Amino acid sequence: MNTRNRVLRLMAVFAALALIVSACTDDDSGTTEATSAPTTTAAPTTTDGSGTTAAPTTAPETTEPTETGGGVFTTALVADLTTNNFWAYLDPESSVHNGYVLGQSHPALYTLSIPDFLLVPGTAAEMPPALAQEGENWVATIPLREGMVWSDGEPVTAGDYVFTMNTIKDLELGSNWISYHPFKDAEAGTRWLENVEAIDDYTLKLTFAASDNAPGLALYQNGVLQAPMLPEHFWADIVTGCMAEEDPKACLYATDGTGEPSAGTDIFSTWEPGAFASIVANPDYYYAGVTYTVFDDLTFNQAGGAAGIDETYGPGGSTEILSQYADGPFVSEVIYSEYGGQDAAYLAFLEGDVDYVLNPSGVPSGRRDQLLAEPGLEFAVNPSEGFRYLAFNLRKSPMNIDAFRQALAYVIDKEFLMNSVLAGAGIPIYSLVPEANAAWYTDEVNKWGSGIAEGERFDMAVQLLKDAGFTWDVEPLAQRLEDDPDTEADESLEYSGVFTDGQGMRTPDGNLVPELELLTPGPGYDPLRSTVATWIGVWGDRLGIPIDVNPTDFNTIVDLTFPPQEDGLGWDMYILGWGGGDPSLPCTSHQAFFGADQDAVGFGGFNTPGYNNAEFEALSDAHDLATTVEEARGICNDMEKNISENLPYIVLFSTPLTDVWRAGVEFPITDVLGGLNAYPNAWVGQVKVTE
Amino acid sequence: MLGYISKRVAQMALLFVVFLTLLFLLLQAQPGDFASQFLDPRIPAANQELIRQRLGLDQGMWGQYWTYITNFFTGDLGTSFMRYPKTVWAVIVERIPRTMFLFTMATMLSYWMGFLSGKMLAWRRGGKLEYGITLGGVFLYTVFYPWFALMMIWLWAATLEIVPINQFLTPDFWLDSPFSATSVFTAMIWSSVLVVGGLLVVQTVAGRMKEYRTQVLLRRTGRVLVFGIFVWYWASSSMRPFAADITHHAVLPVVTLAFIAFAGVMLITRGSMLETLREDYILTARAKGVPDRIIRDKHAARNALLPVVTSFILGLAFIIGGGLVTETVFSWPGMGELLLTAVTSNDIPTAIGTLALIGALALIAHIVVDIVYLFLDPRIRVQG
Amino acid sequence: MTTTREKAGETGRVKPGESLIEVNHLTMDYKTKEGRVSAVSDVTFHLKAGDSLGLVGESGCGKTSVALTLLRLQASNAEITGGEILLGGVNLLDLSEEEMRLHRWSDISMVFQGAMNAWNPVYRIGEQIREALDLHWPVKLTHEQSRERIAELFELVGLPPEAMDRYPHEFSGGMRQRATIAMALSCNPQLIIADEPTTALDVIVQDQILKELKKVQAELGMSIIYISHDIAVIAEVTDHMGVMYAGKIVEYGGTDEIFATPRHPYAWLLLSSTPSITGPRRKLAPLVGEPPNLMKPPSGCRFHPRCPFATDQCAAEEPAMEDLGGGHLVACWNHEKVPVGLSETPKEDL
Amino acid sequence: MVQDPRPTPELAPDEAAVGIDAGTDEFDFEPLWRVRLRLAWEGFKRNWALFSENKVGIIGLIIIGIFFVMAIGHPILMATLWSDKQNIYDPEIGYDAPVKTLLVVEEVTDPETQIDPERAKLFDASLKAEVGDTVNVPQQPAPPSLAHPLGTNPRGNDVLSQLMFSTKAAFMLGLVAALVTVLLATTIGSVAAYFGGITDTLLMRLADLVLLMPLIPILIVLSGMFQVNLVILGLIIGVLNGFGGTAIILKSQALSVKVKPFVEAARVAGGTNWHIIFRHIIPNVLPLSFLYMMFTVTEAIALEATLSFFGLLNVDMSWGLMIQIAQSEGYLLRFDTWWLIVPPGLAVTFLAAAFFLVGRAMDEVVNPRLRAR
Repeated sequence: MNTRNRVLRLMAVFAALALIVSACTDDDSGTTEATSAPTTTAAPTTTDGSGTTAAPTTAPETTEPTETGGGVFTTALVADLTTNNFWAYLDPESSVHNGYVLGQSHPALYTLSIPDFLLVPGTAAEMPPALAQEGENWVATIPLREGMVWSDGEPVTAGDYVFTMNTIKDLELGSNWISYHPFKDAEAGTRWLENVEAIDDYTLKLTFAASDNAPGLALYQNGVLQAPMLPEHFWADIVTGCMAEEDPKACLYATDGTGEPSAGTDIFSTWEPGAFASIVANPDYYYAGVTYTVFDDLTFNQAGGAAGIDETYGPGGSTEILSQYADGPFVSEVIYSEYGGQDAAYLAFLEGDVDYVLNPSGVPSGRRDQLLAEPGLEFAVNPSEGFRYLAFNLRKSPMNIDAFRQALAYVIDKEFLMNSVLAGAGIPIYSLVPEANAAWYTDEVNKWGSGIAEGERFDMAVQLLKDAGFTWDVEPLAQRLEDDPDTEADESLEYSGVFTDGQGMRTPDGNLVPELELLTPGPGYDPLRSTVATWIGVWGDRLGIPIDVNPTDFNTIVDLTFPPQEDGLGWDMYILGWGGGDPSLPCTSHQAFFGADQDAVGFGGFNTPGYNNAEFEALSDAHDLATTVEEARGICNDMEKNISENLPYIVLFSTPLTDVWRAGVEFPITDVLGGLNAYPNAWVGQVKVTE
Repeated sequence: MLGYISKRVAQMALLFVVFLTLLFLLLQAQPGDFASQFLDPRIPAANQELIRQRLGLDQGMWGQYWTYITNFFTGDLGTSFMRYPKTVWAVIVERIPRTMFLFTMATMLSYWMGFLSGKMLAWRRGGKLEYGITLGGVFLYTVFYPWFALMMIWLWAATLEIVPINQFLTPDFWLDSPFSATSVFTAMIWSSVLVVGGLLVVQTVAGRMKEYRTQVLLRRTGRVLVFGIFVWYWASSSMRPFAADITHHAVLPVVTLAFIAFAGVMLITRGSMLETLREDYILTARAKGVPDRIIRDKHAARNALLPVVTSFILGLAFIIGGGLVTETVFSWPGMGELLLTAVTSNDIPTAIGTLALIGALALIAHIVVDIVYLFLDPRIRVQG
Repeated sequence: MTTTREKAGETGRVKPGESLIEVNHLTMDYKTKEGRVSAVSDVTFHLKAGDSLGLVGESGCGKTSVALTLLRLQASNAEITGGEILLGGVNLLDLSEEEMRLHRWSDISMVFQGAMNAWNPVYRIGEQIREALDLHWPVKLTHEQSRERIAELFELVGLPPEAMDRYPHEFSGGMRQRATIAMALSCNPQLIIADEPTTALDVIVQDQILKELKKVQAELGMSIIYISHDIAVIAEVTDHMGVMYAGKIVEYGGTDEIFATPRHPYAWLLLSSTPSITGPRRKLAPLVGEPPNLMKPPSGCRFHPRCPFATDQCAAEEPAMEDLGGGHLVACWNHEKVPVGLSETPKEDL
Repeated sequence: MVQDPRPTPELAPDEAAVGIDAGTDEFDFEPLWRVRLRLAWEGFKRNWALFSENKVGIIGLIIIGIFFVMAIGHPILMATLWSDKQNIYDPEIGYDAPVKTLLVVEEVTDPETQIDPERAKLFDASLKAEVGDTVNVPQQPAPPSLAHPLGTNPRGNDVLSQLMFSTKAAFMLGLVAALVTVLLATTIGSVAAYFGGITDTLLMRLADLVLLMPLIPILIVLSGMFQVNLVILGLIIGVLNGFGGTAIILKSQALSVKVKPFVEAARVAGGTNWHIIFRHIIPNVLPLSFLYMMFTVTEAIALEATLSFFGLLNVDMSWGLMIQIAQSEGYLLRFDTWWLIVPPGLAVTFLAAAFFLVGRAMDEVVNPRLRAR
């Protein structure tokens, strides 16, 4: 009986399996139907064949830039989309992954051109006027374009901007919203922008708070003018409703953003949390088909398209084209397929499930090597905006002695580390602004022995320390090939590569240098940084600086160094990294990192080293007042030199970002600082799929 | 018996409060806070304070603790930090069907396979086959799980391409789906729970029958009926292709999870069976002339079942932990993955909410074990 | 299932007074890693229907091995190297496992020594007896019929019928042993093997149980083989007895006769070391030394290393069973040296 | 009655007692320590005989032996064969960075010596490679070769060297975890069983509490709190195990010892509570403790690897970390570079399995009911 029972049980299992299998086969045919549906409707010419085969044949015909609907672009997200609410996206849910999906749908008065980071009009009709004084205050009157509409047909008006700014202020929205509507005094809640007023539907008047000088670039062009505009007709009632709630902000952020109209290339369409989201082409996109051109004198031109515009900004005159591309949308739909991590996403990419992987950290080196061997893929590599650095606690001895930091800078051989040890996984850098941001980069920073041989830099470092009054029990020495005490030291003799480690190092005031702790993310978190830290330890030991390299949890390092602290003496040195700042005004980051008013101690700012340098403070003040880009650039270059000389940070390296995509996908640009992942909203509407 | 159970429940409730407190203190003691996730030179440092205020991180530890505990027992798990202003509960509810589905399937599969094979192993003790299977079982039991999962992906998804590699559904196929994935998951979980429940009811009702023949008949028709309804439901449901898509994606993680868990069950069953087979009552049964198969299934397996049932119920909490690895490797966004992200990003409410849920599950499991024991082992009934 | 009894009935029931079971030259070894253990060697005894036989000896002398072999329940590493077990003329050793299974309980049942562990803890007492009835009762019994039968059995062994719905752990040791007897009786077997049926019980209960067994045996006319290390128990309940030493029966005969005149030195010493309540007061003789290692049994007579009467011959040659008349058999070269009556003062050199 | 406090896997205390009686019967006043030593040796021999019957346990021991050789082999290799190549074979900072120098050309005719400009940029740190330049393409990770029997990882570290170096760490972790577990669980189990009442309740509820915590998330939390290196991780695992499941199991064992007559005898003889616990109860619980020690080692090794896999431990080098590095560099779900994943994965599995097998074999020694015969 029992045997028969088992047979019965097995049969039941098989029945269930059979059901699943049959359902699966059904499901396969279902899949093709589902995928072919948008293709066939989207393709302007339908052939006799089935939908799937029709798509590729029709694709080449749709190369006319104004024509939308050339297939579907599928891209992988390596983390979940967590909201479809634009308000929430820019505050509590400001993850890059949310930005990938939501970022393109909202217009702003002015935007940055990619890849050259020029300020160009978006909803504004012309370049920003200079601020004029009106009594104590500074004002600007900005005309808006007529004819721009939201995807539900409502016009984009000055009222949308006013509504957005008022909402930021009334609901006290945080994070990114603050940089669009900055505080003058955060404690008191006063804002720089005192009044925002729509004179009519297409004219805006901005009134800044009273001050002696006109607000600089950071506040004006790179601040309030780049604020996104949200559709008042969609949100007004919701915001009003939320104002009545106990926590209006939470209420607003919790609202489902489904159905919000877009004025960007695409409209948010479907979302299956944890699985995928999709956006569809916006047929009413104002800039559809417009061609953007940047000339080598940074003249910018936007022309053509449905709007029929032809506008040129900048000096004009040059005909040498730096970059040029046409605006879309070219694909009918973009599907963001969510994967739990980059490994899964790249595997899906390899299998052909997705055309591209939106991965903020780029293609990891191992994956790259594997993909290089695959046919039908295209690559681009770009420098990243961010950098990894070694920070010193300037509140403690001997880190507060310039020579100490400079000597370390001499012995840290970044070229050797990056090119030999890390085999090209990092790019050695000497300034915070990456070389690729050519407009703001300066080469005139102190590179501390770059390109000089190991022994010689070592000698330079020792000399520097000696000059500063450091002493040793056993002096550190780079041995030479024939270091014969009888003969006089010959400068021409080569270094043997053997070193006598310094011992018993004492500071100029005679104190023994204590063991210094170097906090670094562990090899599990970032093998690059931990490897570099290990080597810094090796080099430090040679100089007689006892460095204890301590792989430490990221959160622990941040906790020790960043939040408001009593004395800030809990650490000596640490290695962390910063992501990109604002490439069109990079030195605002410098102010945040090194400004005396940004000290982590007490204030809880980002100036962890406790850098307080009069020259830098003066530069910082000047930077706040700069109203032209040229002016700001000069100041920024000086800041870079100041930092590279005084070394509150030793900038270590940045990483190249590799992008890879399936041939047949065409991006408007591929050479851009930070790679394709840095500004996906600038190209997601322009991407073409020809296969 | 009721008194016994209520005493246990009271003990458990007290334990749970201690557990929550401990969790809270542990998570609070972690370095860094959630605001550290928002270090950005483009955003003024003052924003950090705003975030701390918004999340209540400025209240001080005991203030936060008091708020948390009082809210917890009014059913408010608080607001998730990383998904602000979503409540923790909403975040968990979004994830739970996916995890539930994954591990109800894996658990049922693993216990079914494990118990049957463990029983056989003990019965056929000493053979070469037993040796091989035991070694294989130990290998599976101690295998480095993430690694094993990778190898499974490599074999079944990357090389043989029988199953999809990751995600829990095919986005293309679901673009125009009239159902949300959650509703499909829920339907699938309910139907499988009902099948198991139905089978249990059939088993119990049949067991109550006095005549052996009626028992057999009832059991057979009952099973056919239960499976029949299941098959009929899904055959007629318009959700079927979507459920099939999810099932197709779930095969690999379920099988992998089941393989790992199966080995443990098998080893436990084997040990338990071996001990049972040495009992005198097995000799009695043989002396009574009871056929071997019945000795194995009725006399030995029934007694050997006790530790297996214990491990089954107590293991439920473990599976969520194991799910953490599974979900990460197979990129299946469920509770385990949520827990991992919450813990690593200092999202205290979400982390506690998830851990508390697991803890509550484990506690309930403890009580269920006690009650199940009351039924399975008559020796305990008296003590209660 | 309903036909089990018919199948088992091939041997048929043996009439009282006729030979029920004949064990001839039964020899069994255990195979172990270290070598073969000769657990039972050349054991021969006969039992008539309705009679009772006692097997007595120190622990480890092979009593239980013999008992289990009768049911063919010997351990899996046991190997029967010779001899036969005839039950009503059928050699049980020739039967297939399935045929043997049908003989169990219907013809031979057993009362195990550890009554506590003999019951499956998760089933009711009644259910476990019913299982035997289902398997072996001549006709298929309905639920009510089997309950009736169990109630009958319970009454027979002095248990309240409602106790059948209880679980084993709810029984006291004595009750459990009675239930064990009830289960052994359930299918009206021709032979019951009682392996240390009373060892774990206190003396009063022990006595009750033994009386019960004796009574039941008399009523139902079945045969019983008692196995015990306690010679007093054997004396109380058996007609015949065999004294086992190191896997062999060294003396066999009527219980009274052996008690009166033990002829084997081992039996003599065994009896001497047991206090008697009824007999004359005497000093007890200790049995010195330990039973031999059966992996390497002593040459010749297995008892000779411990035997006070041992001669060179004993170590060299194995004594055969010698009939002293009246069915009193003994295997000893020097049985005439054994004093009549029990030893009162043990020899110094023992 | 003389009791035997030896921490040997002696089974029944009564047996030991009988043994001593037998020894003193001969009126040969053998010193007590010698008696103990001899008994310990005999006990060991007896248990070894039982243990060695179990091939599974022997297999486990052999595997452990192989790993042990690997662990002590590393420093030996570093001092001998690799002594002048420490910069290559050092598991942390050593690297072997062979490069292939390729000429950048428009049209690649020979992929062995040439590369197209687009790809060349991928390998040029300055991202400026143009036609006519040469670029160095690193040959990392390198497949197994004579110089690197298990190849190198993406950082150019020798995989074999890392594998061997990490073995020591794995043993140390397992040892610490196991010792702490045994120490805690035995004491707690014995104390709870012996005193009963409120002590028992408190300790057992504590155990329940520990059991409520899913191990991996809790370890993630703790690894954030402490600077978790392998020793501390071992301590944490040991403490969690010692207060949790193992304590419960050992308590039930201690309970069965507590009711043995010799404990009663010791009490009657006036032994203090602690004396009885440490001299009579604990020695008899220890065999089972050793068993759970083995299982703890298994668990600890697997946990370390899992945590490292998630990148949550700050250790210098471990098997889990080796896999993690491969993962963070994007070598995880690609299977042509198997030498990055397979050796550490198998090492974790085999060492964990080996201790488990030994544990199972010990189980059959300690628990006679599991024995074949």
